[in-house]
Amino acid sequence: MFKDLITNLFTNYYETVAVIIFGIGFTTLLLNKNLIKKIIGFNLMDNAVYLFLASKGYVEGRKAPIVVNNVMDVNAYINPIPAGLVLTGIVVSVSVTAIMLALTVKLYRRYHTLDIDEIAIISRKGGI
Amino acid sequence: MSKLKENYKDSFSQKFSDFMTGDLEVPDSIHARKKQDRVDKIVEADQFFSEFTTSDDIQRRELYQAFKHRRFVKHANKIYSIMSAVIGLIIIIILLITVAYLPEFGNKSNPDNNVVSQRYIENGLEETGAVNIVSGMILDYRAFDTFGESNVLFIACCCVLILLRNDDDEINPDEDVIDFKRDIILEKAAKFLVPVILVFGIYVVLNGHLSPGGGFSGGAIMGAGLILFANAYGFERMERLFSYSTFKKITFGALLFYGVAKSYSFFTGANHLHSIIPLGTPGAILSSGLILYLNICVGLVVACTMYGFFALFKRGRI
Amino acid sequence: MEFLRNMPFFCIILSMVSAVIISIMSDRAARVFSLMVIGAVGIMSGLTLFYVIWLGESYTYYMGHFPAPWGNEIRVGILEAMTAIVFSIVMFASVLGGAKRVFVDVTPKKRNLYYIMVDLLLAALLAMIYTNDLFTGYVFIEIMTISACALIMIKDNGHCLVAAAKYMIMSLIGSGLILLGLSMLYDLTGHLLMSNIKEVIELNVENGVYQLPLTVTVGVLCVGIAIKSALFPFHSWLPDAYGYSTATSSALLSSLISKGYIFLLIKIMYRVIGMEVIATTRIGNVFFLFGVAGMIMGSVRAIAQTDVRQMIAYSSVAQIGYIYMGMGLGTKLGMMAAIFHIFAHSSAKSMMFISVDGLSYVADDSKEFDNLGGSALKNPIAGITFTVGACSMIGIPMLAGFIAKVCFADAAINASTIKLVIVMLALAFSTLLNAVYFMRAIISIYRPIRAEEQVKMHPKEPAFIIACVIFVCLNIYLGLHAQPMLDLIIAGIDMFA
Amino acid sequence: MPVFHIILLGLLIVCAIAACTSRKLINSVVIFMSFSLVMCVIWFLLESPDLAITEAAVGAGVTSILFFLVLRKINALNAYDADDEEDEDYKNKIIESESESHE
Repeated sequence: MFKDLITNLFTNYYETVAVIIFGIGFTTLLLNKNLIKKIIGFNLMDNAVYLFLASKGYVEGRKAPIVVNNVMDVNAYINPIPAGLVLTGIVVSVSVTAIMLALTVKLYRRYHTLDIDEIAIISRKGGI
Repeated sequence: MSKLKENYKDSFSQKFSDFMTGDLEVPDSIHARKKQDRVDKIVEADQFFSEFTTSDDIQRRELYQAFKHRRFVKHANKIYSIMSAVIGLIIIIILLITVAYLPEFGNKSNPDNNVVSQRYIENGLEETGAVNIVSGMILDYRAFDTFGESNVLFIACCCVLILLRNDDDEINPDEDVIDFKRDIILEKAAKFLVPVILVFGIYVVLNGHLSPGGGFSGGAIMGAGLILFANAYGFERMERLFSYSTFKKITFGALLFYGVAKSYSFFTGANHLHSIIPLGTPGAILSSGLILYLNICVGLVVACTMYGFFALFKRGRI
Repeated sequence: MEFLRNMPFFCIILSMVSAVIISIMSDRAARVFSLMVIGAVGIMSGLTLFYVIWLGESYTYYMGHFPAPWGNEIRVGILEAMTAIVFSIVMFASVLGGAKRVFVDVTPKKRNLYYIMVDLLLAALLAMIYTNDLFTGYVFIEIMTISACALIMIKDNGHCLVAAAKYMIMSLIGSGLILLGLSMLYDLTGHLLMSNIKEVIELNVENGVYQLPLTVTVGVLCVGIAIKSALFPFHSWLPDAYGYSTATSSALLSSLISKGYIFLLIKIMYRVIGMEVIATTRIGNVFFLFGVAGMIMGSVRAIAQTDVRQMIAYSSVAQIGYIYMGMGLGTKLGMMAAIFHIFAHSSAKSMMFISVDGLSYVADDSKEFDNLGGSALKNPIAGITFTVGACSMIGIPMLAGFIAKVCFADAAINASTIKLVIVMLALAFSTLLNAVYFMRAIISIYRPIRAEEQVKMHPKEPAFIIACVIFVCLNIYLGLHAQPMLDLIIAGIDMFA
Repeated sequence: MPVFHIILLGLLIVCAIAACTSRKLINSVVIFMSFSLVMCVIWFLLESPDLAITEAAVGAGVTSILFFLVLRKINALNAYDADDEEDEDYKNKIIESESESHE
């Protein structure tokens, strides 16, 4: 049982790595109080999911989905769907990153700190 | 080790970080005065931006510190960090067990290599006219997602505009001028690089349906070129080429064209009407129906947005 | 008649394109234009409902030239059209009623950006309601999150910025989990379209393959959406976000945004995973437990508040608990009650946020109970509206909240005995708590005005009055005319399966 | 199992952990930039050149520029992020005063 598990994990090594990075990013997003670190954690998390998704489209021995020499055979190219989804996803994560960074700058200007707990307490106690 | 620490001031990383913070020593007296001016003005601006005076600030920080070192809060923090670390570990373990039971990596009989991808690959060229199947897929088969995606960019730009735009133009009328230092190396490099980057970006956008790339990557490259130009020559010069009204017009025009074109395509598709847009010969530059024009629109929007992010972060307006 | 089938598509495209057009308008024009768009969307949704009832079955609509598993698709049924109508009415009244406050709270150059956000929020809501494709759902979840964040932080003060940051962080965790669940689902089935995924899942369950990954995937998706819709243990961002932002934003956030996510979750439960599989994963019991816990804890926290808007915000936590409890019952009646509560709550809660704004205006912008005394006498319309909303939330007969509570009780009778006991106790206790804190609020706003107080009357604003009248009518309609609505909801749920 | 893939994936994990645990913010950002670059190579290995171009232009380019701009705005290019020494002093003071009051 356990041996099977390990063997399977090694077979799916891309997914394994993706899941580990997802966990790291998730923990950082939850644990770290620094806003910049939180943003990095979120980016790691998203990138991990993209890695997971893209590895799903990969097929051993096939080429990138760009038609060459009018060969239109399924066995020639990898699955194009994950690539398209990841492309959309990257745009979303860039946008969200930019917004979070702008929010960080704004909060820093007001509270002179990056610690989200400190900011929350100052804003509650100080009434600002 | 101690030797290393002594030489730290001359090390590359220190210089790099000095360069980034702008603390390079300037021997020239004029430059020094300019720098002083700049520091003064930035301090002024900072004072404007900070909502409360310094003494208030210290008081608040002390309040926080006192709060933070109460025994209860300390314990709560500790418990919270242990809890979240444990949650992270649990999530990793659960997902690892899941991954072990997922379909094999790189196997061609996986569930996702099914009729959907088969049709994309076998008929993609005929039905969309795009040689790059990914481009054809995101801009024709699944165009609604991509329309949503370009709206995400638009809304993100609006959000950053809400957060970082200076409403009062008089407060620091020339922050970009004072914040800008001429750097001869950067200028010379930019002189060569900017045209190359821009042309490469345009190439990637225009060839989005023929080769890897497309609106988004090409637009990001073009945006990077614009950012480099603004960094090397300053915003004042940039504004001659690219002002806020240009930004607004380009974004508005591109998104509106995108919306109208895609609505037409959706409408004809759903009502089984014949679309008048020709697909052209596959492989030619003017082919694949709307994809080329949509790529151009997305490219323009992305380039403007990326440059807009940069300008807003740097000086508070586009 | 055939032309009417295009209406959902027109709704979505109109609201998206109008957001782009607003970006070059002045603020007043933007307000009028976005109100017109919301109104048009409401009318078109009405036509859609009419068409679907006439047709007698749901239909799918290609977004592009390609059929089902290849292109994007939207799906229209009775429930979708009804939700779109209720949401657009609530949105119209919220934007109309809070317009004055937006004018005060937002700096002049940013006002038209506010209406861009409102329009894109509408587009995202509609797309999430109608979509038949999971990835489209994800993209519009992100649009909704970003626009919600913008609606919170557009009022430029510290509380709102902190609330926006907290909201954004929680939402990012949620969307990360949703994306992961979605890609695992794609991996297991090879499809992104809801109906195709369901077919493959049924096949997999029959053959007994991929059992464990499927369970984990369902769990991940549900937790992600629960975080986004502020189910009880994940509600920490909610009170600040609802309590400090401008009135329209609070109304939209509490009544539409969390409900949009819940609607998507219901859709995923029925149309992607299938209720049989959901029943075997026992995720329903988890929802039930957390829902009940949220009902009690939210109400208890609400009693402790001295700020009226914070109190309403904590009450929202309790009401979201009700909805999840109904979903957790696992029966069709429970789901019906949950969906009706979505409507009842969104019409009542947005009404309360808008009317509290009118009340606090006459109390010199204070939201503390001590200062609100007598405000209902200075601003009678807001007072009446607030009272109606509070009565509806407590569950006074003839109002929407009462019907919802009766439905929950009715659904519980058909569930197992343990759930019946828990539901009855929780309903009774929660209603008691609701009555305590809402009655306190009502009594304090109707306290007679003391002689030495100077009376600051509310100016007659037609927009505010119209919004209040719309809200009161909607609530009374939902309360008095509930049976046809419930029948329609049942028909809509049948169309889902 | 190709060795090159494994090396890159290992590098990815190392980068992820280092970016999250580094004490200096600028280090985190630079490491995150290198994470993006490694990702870019991995996209090529997974036969997705579209993603590689996008990741190179966005992840390693524009996002990093934005991060650096923000670090500059918040004067964090030289400062340590976590509890600094001042903090420790303050904590000691609090502990002292507490013990005094108990006596």
